[in-house]
Amino acid sequence: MRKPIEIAGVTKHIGVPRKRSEDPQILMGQAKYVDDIKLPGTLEIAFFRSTHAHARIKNLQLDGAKQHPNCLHIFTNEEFSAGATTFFPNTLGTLHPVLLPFLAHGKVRYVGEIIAAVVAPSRYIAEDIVDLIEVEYETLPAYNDVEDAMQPDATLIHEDLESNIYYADAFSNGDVDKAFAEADLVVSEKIKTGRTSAAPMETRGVMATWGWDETLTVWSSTQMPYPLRTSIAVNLGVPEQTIRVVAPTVGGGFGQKAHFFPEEFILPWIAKEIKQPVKWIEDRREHLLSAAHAKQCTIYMDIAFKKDGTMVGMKIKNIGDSGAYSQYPWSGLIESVAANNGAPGAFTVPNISFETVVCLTNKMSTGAYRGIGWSAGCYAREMVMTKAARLLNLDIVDIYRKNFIRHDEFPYTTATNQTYDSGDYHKVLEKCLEMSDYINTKKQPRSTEDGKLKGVGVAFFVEQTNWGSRSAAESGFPATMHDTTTVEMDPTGKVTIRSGQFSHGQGLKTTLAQVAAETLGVPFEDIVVLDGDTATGAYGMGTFASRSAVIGGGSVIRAATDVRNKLLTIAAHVMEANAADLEIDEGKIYVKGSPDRSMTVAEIAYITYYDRFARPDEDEVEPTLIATRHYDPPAAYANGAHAVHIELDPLTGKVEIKRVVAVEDCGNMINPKVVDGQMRGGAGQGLGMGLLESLDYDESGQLKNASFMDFLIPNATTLPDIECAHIVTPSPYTEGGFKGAGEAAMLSVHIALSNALADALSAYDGPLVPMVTPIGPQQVMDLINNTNQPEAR
Amino acid sequence: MKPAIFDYFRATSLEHACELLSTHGDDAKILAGGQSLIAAMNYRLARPQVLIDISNIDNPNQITDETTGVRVKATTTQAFAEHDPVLRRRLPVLADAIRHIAHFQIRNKGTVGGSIVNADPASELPAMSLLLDAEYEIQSASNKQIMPAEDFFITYMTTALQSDEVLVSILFQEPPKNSGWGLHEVARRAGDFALVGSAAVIALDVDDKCSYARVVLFGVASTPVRAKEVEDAIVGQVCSNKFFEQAARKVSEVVDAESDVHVTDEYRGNVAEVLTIRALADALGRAKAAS
Amino acid sequence: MKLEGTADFIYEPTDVWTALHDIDVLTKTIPGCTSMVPDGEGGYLVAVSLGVAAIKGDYEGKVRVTDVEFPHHYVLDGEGSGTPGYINMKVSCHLDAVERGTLMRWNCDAEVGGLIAGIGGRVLTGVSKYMAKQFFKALNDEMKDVFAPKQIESTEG
Amino acid sequence: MVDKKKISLNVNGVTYDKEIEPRTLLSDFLRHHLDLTGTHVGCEHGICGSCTILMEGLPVRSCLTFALQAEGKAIETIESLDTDGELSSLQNAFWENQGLQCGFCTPGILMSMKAFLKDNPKPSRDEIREALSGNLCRCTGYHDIVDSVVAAAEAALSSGSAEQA
Repeated sequence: MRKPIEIAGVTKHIGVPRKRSEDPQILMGQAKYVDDIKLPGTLEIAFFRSTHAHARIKNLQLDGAKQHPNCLHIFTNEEFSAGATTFFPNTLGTLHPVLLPFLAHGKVRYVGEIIAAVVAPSRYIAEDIVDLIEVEYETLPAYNDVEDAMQPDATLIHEDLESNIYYADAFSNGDVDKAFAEADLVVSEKIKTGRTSAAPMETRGVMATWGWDETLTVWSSTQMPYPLRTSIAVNLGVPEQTIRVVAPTVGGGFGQKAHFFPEEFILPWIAKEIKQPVKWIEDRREHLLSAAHAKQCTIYMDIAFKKDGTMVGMKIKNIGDSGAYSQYPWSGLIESVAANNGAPGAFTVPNISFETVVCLTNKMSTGAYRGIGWSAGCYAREMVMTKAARLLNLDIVDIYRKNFIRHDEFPYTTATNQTYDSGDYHKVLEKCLEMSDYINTKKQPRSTEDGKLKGVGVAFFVEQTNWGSRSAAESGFPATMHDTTTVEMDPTGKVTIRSGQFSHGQGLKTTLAQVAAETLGVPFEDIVVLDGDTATGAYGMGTFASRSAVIGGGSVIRAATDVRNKLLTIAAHVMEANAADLEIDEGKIYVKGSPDRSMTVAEIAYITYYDRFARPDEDEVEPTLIATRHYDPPAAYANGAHAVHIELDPLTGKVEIKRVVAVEDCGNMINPKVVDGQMRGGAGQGLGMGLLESLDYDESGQLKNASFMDFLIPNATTLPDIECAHIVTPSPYTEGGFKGAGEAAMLSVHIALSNALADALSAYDGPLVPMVTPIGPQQVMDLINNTNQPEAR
Repeated sequence: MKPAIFDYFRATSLEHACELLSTHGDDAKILAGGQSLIAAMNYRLARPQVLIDISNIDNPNQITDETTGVRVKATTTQAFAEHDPVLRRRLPVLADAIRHIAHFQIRNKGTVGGSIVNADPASELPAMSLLLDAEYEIQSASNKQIMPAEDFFITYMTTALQSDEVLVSILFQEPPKNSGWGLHEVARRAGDFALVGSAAVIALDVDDKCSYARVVLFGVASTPVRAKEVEDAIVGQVCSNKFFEQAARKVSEVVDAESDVHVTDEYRGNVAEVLTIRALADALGRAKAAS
Repeated sequence: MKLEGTADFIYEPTDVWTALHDIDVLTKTIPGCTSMVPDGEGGYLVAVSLGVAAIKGDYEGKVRVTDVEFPHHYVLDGEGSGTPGYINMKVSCHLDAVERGTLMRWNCDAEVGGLIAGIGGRVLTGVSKYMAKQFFKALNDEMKDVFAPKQIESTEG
Repeated sequence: MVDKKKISLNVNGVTYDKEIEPRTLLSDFLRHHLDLTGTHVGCEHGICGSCTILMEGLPVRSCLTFALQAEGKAIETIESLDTDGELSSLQNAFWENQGLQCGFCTPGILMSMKAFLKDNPKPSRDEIREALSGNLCRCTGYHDIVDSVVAAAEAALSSGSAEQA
């Protein structure tokens, strides 16, 4: 059995910026998203959602609605009382499964929670009927802020718990008190990060139909079709093999569509109940109200420094805002647990203690969004470091260089027991400083002639990628996270990849084919990747957490290597040569050294299927060209840096982003153009999170900006060009030396932005360093005028 | 979300629209560009029972050169007005203001009249109407009247237009020949509603004293507001940027702002002063260049 | 949503109090009020039809007067709902006798929910303030032909 | 129920005669009555731009237009850009420069840029960004889209006619 093909750096198919094979269909408007799929006789659903943040349902009046001539059905918890049960192993200490009933049961806990489902011939009519439903609420106190909800006398959001905190944990490593006692400087800050939404351009959508043959087909804009299929089977009691989940073309997910939402169970249940296809397409207001929110943390961050900038100790309390329920399958832990386990970042700080708290509030539940809790956790650490740098009269870059893990110390296990595989942090930082002209810019005066203030900021990140079982465990989520891929060659030598991944913008139909072409030695055009349809793929966890290139790619390499080895074994027999002397290139198998002695892959494949006389004896060599392999590698830690140049109008607080530089080291790259796309898209979302985005609830738990008019994501003039550069330090642990690259910017670019703001404000005495996100005009003026800052205790 | 049920009538002219309005009365709403109305209907907040569509009347886009200024037919799209050579020559501040409205896709369908009748205190065209002493030609089935813009705006999204009346055209009056203009607004992204905005027009007499001044603020009250106290402080004085800093403090007389998810009322008051100084400085620069 | 304001009257506090609790006066002066009837439990059932631009809504609600300290203080506790959304509010009103008559100080703590909450924003507070001004203006006009203004001794010089 | 109204309009060169409820949005009419699902709907309040189509050559939001308002008008949607599967030079420029990732915003961008390039054959990167500010994209961070529009402008100039786009 030959060792898997070593892939180093750039080869025929790897490291090649190929055009994506999925693009022409999209560009011609032929790609089918959930709402583009037509089934005859499809009925449409609109939901009656709670307008109260915390209330008992005293009296639900459906008669008026049922009298509407086109009202076909209205379902409530009376008819469908199931609720989500997690099948993820619940081994997280004191995690209480405060899981969401699919239809509200007697009580509502956030604005937007589903109370009833109306089925009608069209969405227009369904909404007319929803308007006829009346309900009487008995309002209860609603909590918008975790520090109010945590009070001992607070009203319980879930009566079966003792408090609104449903998870608490503590950790300590090294002698933290001694470190703080001997420190030259301790900086203590309270950081509050804003709540946002991934807000992909395609909102969520589900369609379901119950076949005459008792089979259930569910289309959903999901990132994880297989786990959704298992979850539907578990929660609706339908045999899993009779369920087919199809994620058609999906318009962006960013982690938000890697959850199991109530609508993904209600629609299949209704389809089965009424034996007719039903469809629900989420509108933007519903999306901002009831698709997973993210990034809102209240963090108390204390860091102890020596005069020379060395970090000797860290104390953290991170209170994650879970929202009203535990968003299945990740729960509200996805913020503070991940943040605290990633506390050390790129630094060797030895003594760390942290407290993790996850608290319920009467707002939409929190879920995974690109960079999960690391976005808030890294921001808190880096803003304290930025303030320390100013107090110690150093540049943040000096503190980075002083505390970086050196490239000869890998593999390096951090104080929170994460093992970083490889990297050269100093080299990546210098590349970013040089490309962004950081050092010279810092020397120039801040103010411009037209009264603006210039600023430049930098940030460094270590991104835990390829979420397999071990990386998930290292970031605090002991869930089994491997993936499988089937590689199959048919009689004409064409190859089908059945993947457990699902590309919703990442170009996996191209990148996985590149990996297969490199491993099998067949032309790229002879390979098709099937993903997203549980009838044609292979069981896998799906695409999120920067895992697809590594785990998807790795399992393709393993399965394709098995098929390659079988092919060579059969070819050796047919060509009467020694398998070890054979090579495959662009579909031709030839003897090394005498290229004229060759046969085509198609000829060998045909013989394998149709010529039992020419092929080896079936008892010795199975006449099959198919392999299924799983892959669950240890964590691979990518790294990189961002620099951001801004211009600030100090009289209006308006920040204009002038230049963005992004340097990434994600090991070997399958397709550098796709990696650039991830770096630029991530920078766009990170800068949006840092500058514009905030879902604002009032004290009574009403969302004040439930539309794109007041919930602002970056447009083409918010962002400048994003200048990308790559440094390649292959991972010693993963097939092909790949590392993930999806979430990088969300751990760093918003930090570089706030760093740049602090730099622009260095003219003022202070030092003025923002301790909130986003830094909109109001927050900037509050910082300059030192009004309503989050005051440390 | 999807709009609620309504009945639909297509008007062939503004007169025809007035007839339809008089028969359907309070239940009917005029549909011009629909860029604000349809968004509100899709949100199921606005639920008119009857829509009278004037977007397809004969030659909706009409801009005529008149002695005291430029007359714009109410159904003229914002994009058509933005690119009209007469308007750009005689009313450069209006052309510049229109470019700040949303995005070109919206301006291709949104109308000048529609934006004025919608009367959002943070939008540009109501403010330009005050700045340029606009006169509104208003018609109903039974009568016609001319109303100065100053009397038209009552409060948020509320105007003096009666339910059976239609805005037919707007006469934007040209400021003095050698005047200069300035327009500054703060919006969080290009195309967003202004958080705060200030526009100014000034003219200078032979010895550089201010002979004419108009200052209008938007986004700082329930309607666009003319800062008369600032104007009075400037007229007759020799102008300089330093001088404007002092005069601009008087914007506080007319600012009555609200807070929202983006900024507080206090922010709007402070920044209104900053933008007024900048608008006046630009106007002074252009006035000097013109004289 | 927090709102506050004042209103001046040239009438005695007791007269202002009477007007503020007179159903006929209120029906005529509350903007868009179409009907107001006692609900038999000391409160009133109110129907209001309000419209801002194209956003017209018919609201039905209940109002109760509590914490009565005649004639200087009372709290209006109300809730109403309609297609655009619902509102629960507490308006505490203070009537102080002043030289020219009565100064009324009111502050309102309102919870607004439903469709209007997600998009209303600054329009909501602005329009509510405008409605309050309209109400007090109408109230003053209504009181003119019913109550005698406070007698003020004319001081010479 | 309000009675349906007749509508007749031309979409991508084909005339359609239908009967619809007056409240039917043009976006829903194209997608669900004419099965032209290339036009996408992302917000229904005119901000994201995914629903942008050309009406009489001008890019407009089909989610802020009632189908009845398009009576007798010529509409162009993304399905009109290619010729029997052969990408136009605008579409090809997006493919070459990876001006898309999930593709949901792409139809609205292509229709807006087709009109923009006809009026601005030699745009600067800032002018392109200003023109793109009415089309939101969450995946790309816009850089590769701007590259694609620059490439499309150059291709159109070199092939001599902006109509090629």
